[in-house]
Amino acid sequence: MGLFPPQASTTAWHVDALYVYLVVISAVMTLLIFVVIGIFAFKYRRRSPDDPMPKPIHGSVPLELTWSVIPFLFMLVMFAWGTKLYFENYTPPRDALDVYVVGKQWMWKVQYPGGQREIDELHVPTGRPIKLTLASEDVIHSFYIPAFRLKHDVVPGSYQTYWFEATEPGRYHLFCAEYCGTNHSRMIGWVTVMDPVSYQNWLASGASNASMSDLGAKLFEKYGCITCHVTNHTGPPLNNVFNHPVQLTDGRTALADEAFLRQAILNPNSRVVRGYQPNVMPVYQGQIDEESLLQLVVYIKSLAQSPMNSQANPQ
Amino acid sequence: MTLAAHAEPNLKHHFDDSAQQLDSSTLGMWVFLLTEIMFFGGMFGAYTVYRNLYPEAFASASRFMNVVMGGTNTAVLIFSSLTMALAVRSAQLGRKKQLIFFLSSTLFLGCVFLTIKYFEYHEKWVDHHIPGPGFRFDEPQYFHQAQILFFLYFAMTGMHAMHMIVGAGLLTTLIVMAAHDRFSAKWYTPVELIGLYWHFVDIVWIFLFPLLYLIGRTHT
Amino acid sequence: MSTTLPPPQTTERPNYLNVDYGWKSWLFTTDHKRIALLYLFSITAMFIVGAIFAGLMRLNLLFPDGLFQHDTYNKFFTMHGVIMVFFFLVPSIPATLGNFLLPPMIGARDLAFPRINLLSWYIYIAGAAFAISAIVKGGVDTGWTFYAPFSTTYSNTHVILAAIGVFVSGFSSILTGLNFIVTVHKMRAPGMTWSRMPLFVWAHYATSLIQVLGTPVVAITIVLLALERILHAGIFDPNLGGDPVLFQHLFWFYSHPAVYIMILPGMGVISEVIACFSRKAIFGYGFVAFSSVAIAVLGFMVWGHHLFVAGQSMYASMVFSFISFLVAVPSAIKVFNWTATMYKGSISFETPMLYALGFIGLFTIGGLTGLFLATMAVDVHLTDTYFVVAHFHYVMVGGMVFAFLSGIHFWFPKITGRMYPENWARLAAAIMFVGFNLTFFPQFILGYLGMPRRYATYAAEFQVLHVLSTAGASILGVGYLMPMIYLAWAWRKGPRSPQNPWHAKGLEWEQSPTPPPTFNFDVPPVVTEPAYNYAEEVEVGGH
Amino acid sequence: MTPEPTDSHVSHHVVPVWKYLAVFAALITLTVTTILVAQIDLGEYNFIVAITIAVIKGSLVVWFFMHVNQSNSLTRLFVGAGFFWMAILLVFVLSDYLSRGWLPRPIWW
Repeated sequence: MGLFPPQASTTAWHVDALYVYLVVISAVMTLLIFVVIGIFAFKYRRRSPDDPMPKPIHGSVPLELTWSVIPFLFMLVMFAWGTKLYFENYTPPRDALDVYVVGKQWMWKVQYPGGQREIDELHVPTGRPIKLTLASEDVIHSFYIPAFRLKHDVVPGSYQTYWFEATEPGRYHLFCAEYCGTNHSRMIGWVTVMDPVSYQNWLASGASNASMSDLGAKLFEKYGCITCHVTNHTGPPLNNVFNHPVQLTDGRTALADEAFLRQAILNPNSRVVRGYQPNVMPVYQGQIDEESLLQLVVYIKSLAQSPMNSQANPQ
Repeated sequence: MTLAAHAEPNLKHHFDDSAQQLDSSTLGMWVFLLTEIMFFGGMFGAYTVYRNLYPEAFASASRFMNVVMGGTNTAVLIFSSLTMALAVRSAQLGRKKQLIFFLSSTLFLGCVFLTIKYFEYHEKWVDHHIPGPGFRFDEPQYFHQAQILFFLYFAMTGMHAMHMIVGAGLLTTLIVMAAHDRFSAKWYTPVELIGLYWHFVDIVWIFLFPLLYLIGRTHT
Repeated sequence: MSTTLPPPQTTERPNYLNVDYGWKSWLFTTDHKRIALLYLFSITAMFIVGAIFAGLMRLNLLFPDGLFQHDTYNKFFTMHGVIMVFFFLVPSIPATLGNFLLPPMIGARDLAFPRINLLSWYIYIAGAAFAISAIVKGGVDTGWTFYAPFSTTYSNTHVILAAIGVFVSGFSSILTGLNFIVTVHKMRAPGMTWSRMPLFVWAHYATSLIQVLGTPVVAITIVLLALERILHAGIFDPNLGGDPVLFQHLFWFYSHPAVYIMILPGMGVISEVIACFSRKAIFGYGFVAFSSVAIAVLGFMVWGHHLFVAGQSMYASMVFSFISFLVAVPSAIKVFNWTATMYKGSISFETPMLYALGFIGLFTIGGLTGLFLATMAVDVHLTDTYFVVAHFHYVMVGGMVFAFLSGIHFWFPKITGRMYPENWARLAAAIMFVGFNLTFFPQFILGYLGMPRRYATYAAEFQVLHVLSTAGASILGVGYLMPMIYLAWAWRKGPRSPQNPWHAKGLEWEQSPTPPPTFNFDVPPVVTEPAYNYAEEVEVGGH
Repeated sequence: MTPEPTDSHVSHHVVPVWKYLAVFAALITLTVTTILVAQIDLGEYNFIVAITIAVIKGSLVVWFFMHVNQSNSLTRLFVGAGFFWMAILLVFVLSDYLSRGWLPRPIWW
């Protein structure tokens, strides 16, 4: 086995390159220190107990500055490079395919917008950016795919996201990286990267009757959301809300992303849309599990893209 | 290090003179108060974060803080700080009776504070505002957030009250020591140090009071 | 220095060891030297317990499917972490060598508050008792980091007992730090200015600042955690409106600086040893001294680099990343200055020096791999993998433990009045160096390959590296056992040490008898020269 | 024997009683003020006013009752350090919470 895990995402290359930069700098520094110490240790070894006392050298400010500034310049490169890559890795492109993941002691539940579901498996095509939306049902987990050089903690109470674009078809490890209890080391699975054609076939073979947004629409009726948000307008209309800025009663503006929608369902009064009353919508915290919640969110997202619905509500 | 220096009765063997000993004790107390700042600082940090996350809920929950009791307690504690400062002054002047009077007043005021605190806690108990399984809140949408505020309220005021109880114990010791003529105008370090501690506990309350009782009161 | 000392005597002169006998003379002592020894034995006992857990972990990891139940393994690594961090590493050098040497090094008769010093040991023992009782009652499985909401809601082990142990032992650490700060400020001998203080003292001063400022925060965090576990009021529980990331912030506010509590005193030891065995003043004294303080201050502003993938804001992460690189600079300054100290020295290679050289090498690797983890995009891949495990073991074992052993050997004659067997000691140092690298170097590779930490079982392809690591651990274990045996032997039977066997500079060697009397000095010391003034050595004591 | 400047009796000045009473009066006045101001809706300024008054009150206690006005610079340094470190804690923790909602900008390089 080599020193690198397989490179299977567009970013893996970049992370490896930065890693190699770090290894080279570190190796040079380490060698430098080792060699210099070795030379000094040999050259200036005490040959007999009566050797004369060496002359004291109290230091040199130029030297101190040199060995402070030069390493720091290399570190600035590490900082800039690492930060750039980090921001890129956590800023999903707009055209990314969505995949939704729920972590639960001790399994990963994956949902695709088309309604396909898997446990401890993730299937993705090559050549398309994939955006993961991560939620946790219980404790903190971490969705880690070494071949993509990416992970992110899955923090209960919030949505965390990251994105990647797979490059090499194959099967890769999927690990939970944040300790989550007894079977933490069994909370593992596989990521299968396929070429786009096989991926379409795979999606078709696993297709269920209802897509995520269909399921969400059912929940929308079941929980009575439809009454206020569509029928009698006591709640803000939800068409064309997703990914748009929303004016709040406290004067602030928020972007209605997935996290906002999640919060708006679970704790509606934490941020109230301007023009609407607080304490009208019931609190759904503890009433709805993460998978269903994702379906609702996906449904609301779908409203933003459907022209028919947006006509129904000019906003 | 002279023999004369060691002849002083309250001088510990490893110090050179009483000046060094007093300096060390005072600095030690200040360093201790430094740790106390950070100890409460952790809770102030948590408070700041949650207040920032849930301003509405915190405003709603602070309706249930009893400003009359809290305000009275603030005044009581400030008054006790005054008597403590006067106690230190009496010690400086070597006035034993005055010292005992002011220490006792401080202790009494401390007990008044704790008594009022008890009634306040009791009120919270009656209203089911103790965080945990029995917690109730009249605005269900703020139930959880309000519970966090009450959690912080009890953690912060509870820790503060614990410091008060320790302080009361220390004051009692001082009174006994003073009654036994242990202090003089030349040596009254314990009075001085426990004074610092008492004032610190006062300062913590000075910050707790607005944060827990006042902020967000005007919110409707 | 002009003070002449009596030649070593055949019959022991009165010293802190023979001044009194019996268990009472130890358990009620206020002598900082005796308290240091109480600490030394206590932390060694805790180290052995922690090391046994480490051994069991390595045993489990020989096989991809593990050897023990998952829960059992989870308890192993938790107890290993809790004990090693809070009950060995944090008190290790400060409470033993620091306690013993800080007063004589600055010319004081004792620490400023001897009774508080003893109290801190009792508090430590009380904390340790809670931790041990948590083990005896069945252990804890949260990891030493106690992350919420797992620790508050989901774990059904003895979290509260362990938490109380950590909470209580924290106060022992605070009191030690407080004592050191006041002692350094107020108890220095005439002429012992700040710029003449040994770097060991500077390092301990910086350490004490962290102990005093950081520990209370983790203490209150642990209290909140325990309350949350009892009440389920939601302060760290997202289902009840709390934020689990807040726990991580408060926890790492202490626990990252705590890493510097562990390494700074070690750096102090290394400065003393390198200077002595090179017979040269430390190169760039001022830079080394101030770098300790810089590390202590900057170290408080970097904790967020533990949270790069935890849901922390990207912008906050960026700031934390930048300051993490900044804090690497003073560490690098130290390494360069130690190396430069050897230049044109007169270097000899007794055991303390071997450990010190080992320290420089291993700490360099440990420090540089820290840069990998400060680099955000690389940290995303490496965090929570074995790379992190390897990194902090290079710093804490390769750094701290090596420095500790260096110091223990260096001052063994001072402490006991006897010499240790040099050849055995050198052999042990070599074995430890080999064993250590074999244990932890493969873990860097494992980490980059993607092996997550805290896994009881793992994918078969990682086995080779795990077997190597376990093999190294068994060598390391032998290495650890050797000093325990030969030092115990030497304490009873070793040849008597001369007053200053290394011809070292410093008040503790030159003006305090070996072993020191109860108040450290026969004649109150006066300092007239800077530290490490080796060039003007007057032969003292002698063989 | 200590090399630093020390003042051997930290509170060698006996402060006249009227000074303590004046500080006390100021503290009580400020307490009443802060309670009264809290009844008026000033929006976010309520918070600022309350904290400012608390800081003033705390400073009065530190400065006069705790005799920092008579203390040496070392004591003042430690008092300052306490508040500085608490500021580190609050500022850096808040730096996360306040910037979490920021949108990831388009990459600017």
